Amino acid sequence: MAGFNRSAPPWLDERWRIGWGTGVVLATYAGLIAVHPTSKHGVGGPIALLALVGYTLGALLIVSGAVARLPPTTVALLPVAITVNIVMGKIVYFSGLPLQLDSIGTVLVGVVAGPAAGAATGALASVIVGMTITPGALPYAVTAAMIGFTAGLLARAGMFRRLPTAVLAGGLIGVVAGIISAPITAFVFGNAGGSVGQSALIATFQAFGNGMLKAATLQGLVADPLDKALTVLLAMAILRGLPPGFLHRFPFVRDRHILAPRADLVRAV
Amino acid sequence: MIIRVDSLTFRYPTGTTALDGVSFQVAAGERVAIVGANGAGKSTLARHLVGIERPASGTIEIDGRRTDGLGIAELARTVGFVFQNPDDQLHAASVVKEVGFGPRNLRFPPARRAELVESALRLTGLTQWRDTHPHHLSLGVRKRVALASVLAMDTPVVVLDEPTTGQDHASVVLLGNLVDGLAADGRTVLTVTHDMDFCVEHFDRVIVLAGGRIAWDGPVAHWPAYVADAADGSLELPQMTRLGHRLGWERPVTTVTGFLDRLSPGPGPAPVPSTSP
Amino acid sequence: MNAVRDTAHATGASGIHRLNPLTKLAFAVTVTVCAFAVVDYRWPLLLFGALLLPAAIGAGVSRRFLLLLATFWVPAAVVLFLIQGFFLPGAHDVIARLGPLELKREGVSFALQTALHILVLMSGFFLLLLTTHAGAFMSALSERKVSPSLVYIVSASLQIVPALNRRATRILHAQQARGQVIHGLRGRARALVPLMGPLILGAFTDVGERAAAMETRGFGATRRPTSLTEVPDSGAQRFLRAAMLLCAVAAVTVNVWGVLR
Amino acid sequence: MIEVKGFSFTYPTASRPALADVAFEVAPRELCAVVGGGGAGKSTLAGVVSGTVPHLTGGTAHGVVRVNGRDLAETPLSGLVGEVGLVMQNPFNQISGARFSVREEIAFGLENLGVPREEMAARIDPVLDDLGLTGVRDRSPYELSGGQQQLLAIGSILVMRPTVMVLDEPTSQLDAAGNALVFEALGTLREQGVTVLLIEHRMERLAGAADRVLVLDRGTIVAQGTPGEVLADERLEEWGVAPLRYTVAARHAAARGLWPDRQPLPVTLDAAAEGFGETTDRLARGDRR
Repeated sequence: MAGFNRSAPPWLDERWRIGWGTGVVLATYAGLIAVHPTSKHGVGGPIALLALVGYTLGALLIVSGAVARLPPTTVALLPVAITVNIVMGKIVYFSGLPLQLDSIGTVLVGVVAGPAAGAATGALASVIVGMTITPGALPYAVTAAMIGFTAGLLARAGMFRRLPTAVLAGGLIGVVAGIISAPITAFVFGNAGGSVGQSALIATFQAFGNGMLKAATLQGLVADPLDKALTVLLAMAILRGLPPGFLHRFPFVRDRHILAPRADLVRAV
Repeated sequence: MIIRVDSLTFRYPTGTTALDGVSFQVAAGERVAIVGANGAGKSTLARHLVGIERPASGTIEIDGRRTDGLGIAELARTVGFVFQNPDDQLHAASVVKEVGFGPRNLRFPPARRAELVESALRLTGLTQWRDTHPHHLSLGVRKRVALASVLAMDTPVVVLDEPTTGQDHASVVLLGNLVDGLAADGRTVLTVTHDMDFCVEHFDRVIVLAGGRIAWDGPVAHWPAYVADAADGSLELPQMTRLGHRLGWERPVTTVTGFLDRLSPGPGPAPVPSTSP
Repeated sequence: MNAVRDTAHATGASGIHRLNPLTKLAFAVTVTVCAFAVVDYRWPLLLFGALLLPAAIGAGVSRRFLLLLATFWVPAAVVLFLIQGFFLPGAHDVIARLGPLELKREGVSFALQTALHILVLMSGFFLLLLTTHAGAFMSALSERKVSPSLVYIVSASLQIVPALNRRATRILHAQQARGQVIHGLRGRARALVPLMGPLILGAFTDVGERAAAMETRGFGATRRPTSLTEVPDSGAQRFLRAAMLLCAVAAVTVNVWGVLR
Repeated sequence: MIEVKGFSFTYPTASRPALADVAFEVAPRELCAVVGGGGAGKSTLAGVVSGTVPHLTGGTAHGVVRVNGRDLAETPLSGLVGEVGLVMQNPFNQISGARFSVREEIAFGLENLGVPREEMAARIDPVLDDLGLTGVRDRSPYELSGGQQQLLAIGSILVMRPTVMVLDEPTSQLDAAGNALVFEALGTLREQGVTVLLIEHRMERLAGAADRVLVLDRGTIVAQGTPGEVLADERLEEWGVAPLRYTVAARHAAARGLWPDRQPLPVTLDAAAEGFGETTDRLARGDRR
């Protein structure tokens, strides 16, 4: 399968692109913390641009690196996972429940096919939502990528073998999501643009004298771990319902014993 | 009359007319097959009976009540609808829970519920799978789970959408016996089907749809004459009917038993074949 | 709500419709970068009034364009004014009071600035989506040697979303036909599992078969794929794209340097 | 050309083999049908011959499968592209999703093979025409009805001109007219020298079209031969396969002396009409035994 360029120099091959992308994202985050954007540098202008460009570039690098390494079965899995994110997000949104649950597919892919595939699922899901529902999702691509990446890493560490540790993993994923998304919420969207509940929470934190980034981070740390823990629970329920043999198509989950062996896996006729 | 459909007209959102002035009535205990080419409006008509589609004009009355004001869930007490694709409804972690979903929604008392579930499992030959996750079963068995989950709702009317598609011989035989058994209990069965042999062997009456209108409606024994006249290739006559035509018989036959009787109306009744045909 | 319908069917005869999708993508990126690059609320307003809105009118999609903005931008802008107008940290120049709440000048000006940035970002991408057929966009990416896997994932997602939406409706009907009532918050919450189970399990179960079908049709085979559809392009557009991207890169560089200084 | 020798296969985590000691051959220009009950292993066999099982599913396989002389155990799936075509049971999953119109979807396989643009166009349009899809060529594949999707799935394989074609219940959602189109296309293929393996539930179509029939029951081949030999076998129902009404009628008639002696039980309308024609002639002459 082709990458962006066949004759790319070694420092641009797939593994390195994921590394560079992650580096750019972290550097952007560090830069945003360091400059203390409440200063005169023009909140919303240049700072927002820095966040936008850094995160987008990082996400692009991660996606291009991750996708190039995926086997065909995983490639076929990604659109379904992305679609599940979107459709579930929409259903939950219209059900009026105060939840997002728009990362079930991302977490599932992370667990089943590894961190790179998870990252690609998250980032591309944001791109698709950005292209079809609201461009407001585009800047969050990197958060979604990190959700999938973290899910894959925690799966590799064995946290999805038992339900309690899996729920804990969900909480950790939520912490990562909350921290990474805060600069986007704060600087690009001026702490607006989320759901009514999110906005109200942020307004409360700001009213208590927190800076914009801090308010957005706090909001993320309150809401995301809970949401992601529930997401993981649902993902585990789905994994249990998948037909036996399905998981055997994915070397990551098969060879690394990501999930507890199932006693009920006798092929039913 | 348990079902009265009067001048039913329906258009798709695209503006295409799917049903055009369809009227018919079905008596309790009748077995009615709705047949026609792909795109003739069969499934659309069936979906009106459970309230999934709403008529543009015309009325539908089920068990004496107009369906206009009734939701799908309310109609579900009277009409059980078995969808073509079982995967559109299987969600529970075991077959027995799946089959119990409908009776629970209809708030049957627990004892009655258990009784209905067990009897549905028995009728569909699913007892051995009762604790299996439905998605771990083969398509044919999943179709039976979907069927059982509707039977367990104990509705006076049962509508089957393409029940024999993707089913093996054993399942089709089981399905045929089930249709006969339901009718014997006084329940009304409607089916949408491509399978003409199944249709003549287990149903009393045929409604032929063509281009959204009723092209023919009458007893199953007389229907082949219509198809032979209208021959546009979209409907395939039952095997025995075609054989009868080839032998130059004037009155159509439909089933193996009917064929054998006609072949030799000699002494004694013809032995009833051991299997469904 | 459903812009996917538009992008899958965006057919039109205007000059903007006929542009290479990458030219429109470069335009959307460049106006967004430029809007964020200058701290003056008149600047994004100028970009919107002089470039984006006329382009939408010229392409004959102004109605859909404004409708999408009304659906997505207006609510975000309102929330922005409410939060930052009253609660911007460090603002103290009060211009109005509403009970215990104080509306502050810095907050309003910040909200105005940010809302206009988002306006340009959304407009640029709406313009791209409303005037570009998704198939042409994907073919254009393939021609630029973007990984076939990446193009596949995006294309398939765009098409499976509506298919899965239809399936969700079918499942809801099927469960209601089994007597499930979905009124009220509790009813809807309880309806989620019987809806999600079949929807998600079904979608994932399909993956194995779809992957096999794709592989037997040569997907992922090493030879260089060809393309049935030809995407129009021209020297002028190539030049325009280079110029726009140069402009965007310059704006970013100046800004990053300014921030870090 | 398909050769299978002593082949067994067990899915991962399964307790018993899906196929056990299967052996058969299908020559070029031959249409071989596979019948059997649910869970007999028919779809698995289709996967084996097209190379997706066990390459994609995992599991343990023993024995030899050769397609056009090549051992599939040593041939990667990509090595069979264009040579072996697989039409799956569910057309929704066969649609790649990578393309936005019916015409482009049919082109998908050709694009992956690197066929030049002009040649693609020349190959696609006749296929659309043969399958009656010309009217929907610019529609999205996902907007088609189930039957049309089934035709599209077949077309997307036909266009690649494979020399071995495997079809898994390709007409389940088609009405009589659609069925006729598909079987016509299969007939043309056979004339062109293509080897066809067809899984089918509709016995009548099959009895008229197949050169040979294999019966699978719980993973083993329990019978193979001409349609006339296999489909008239008394044990057919035990194997989970529906007997044709013609055969059932003739069997009952034979028990009452109403089927000509020495005439094999019929599996086609023609054979049944011939045999019962003799009977009715005889009865008309008043010759009653």
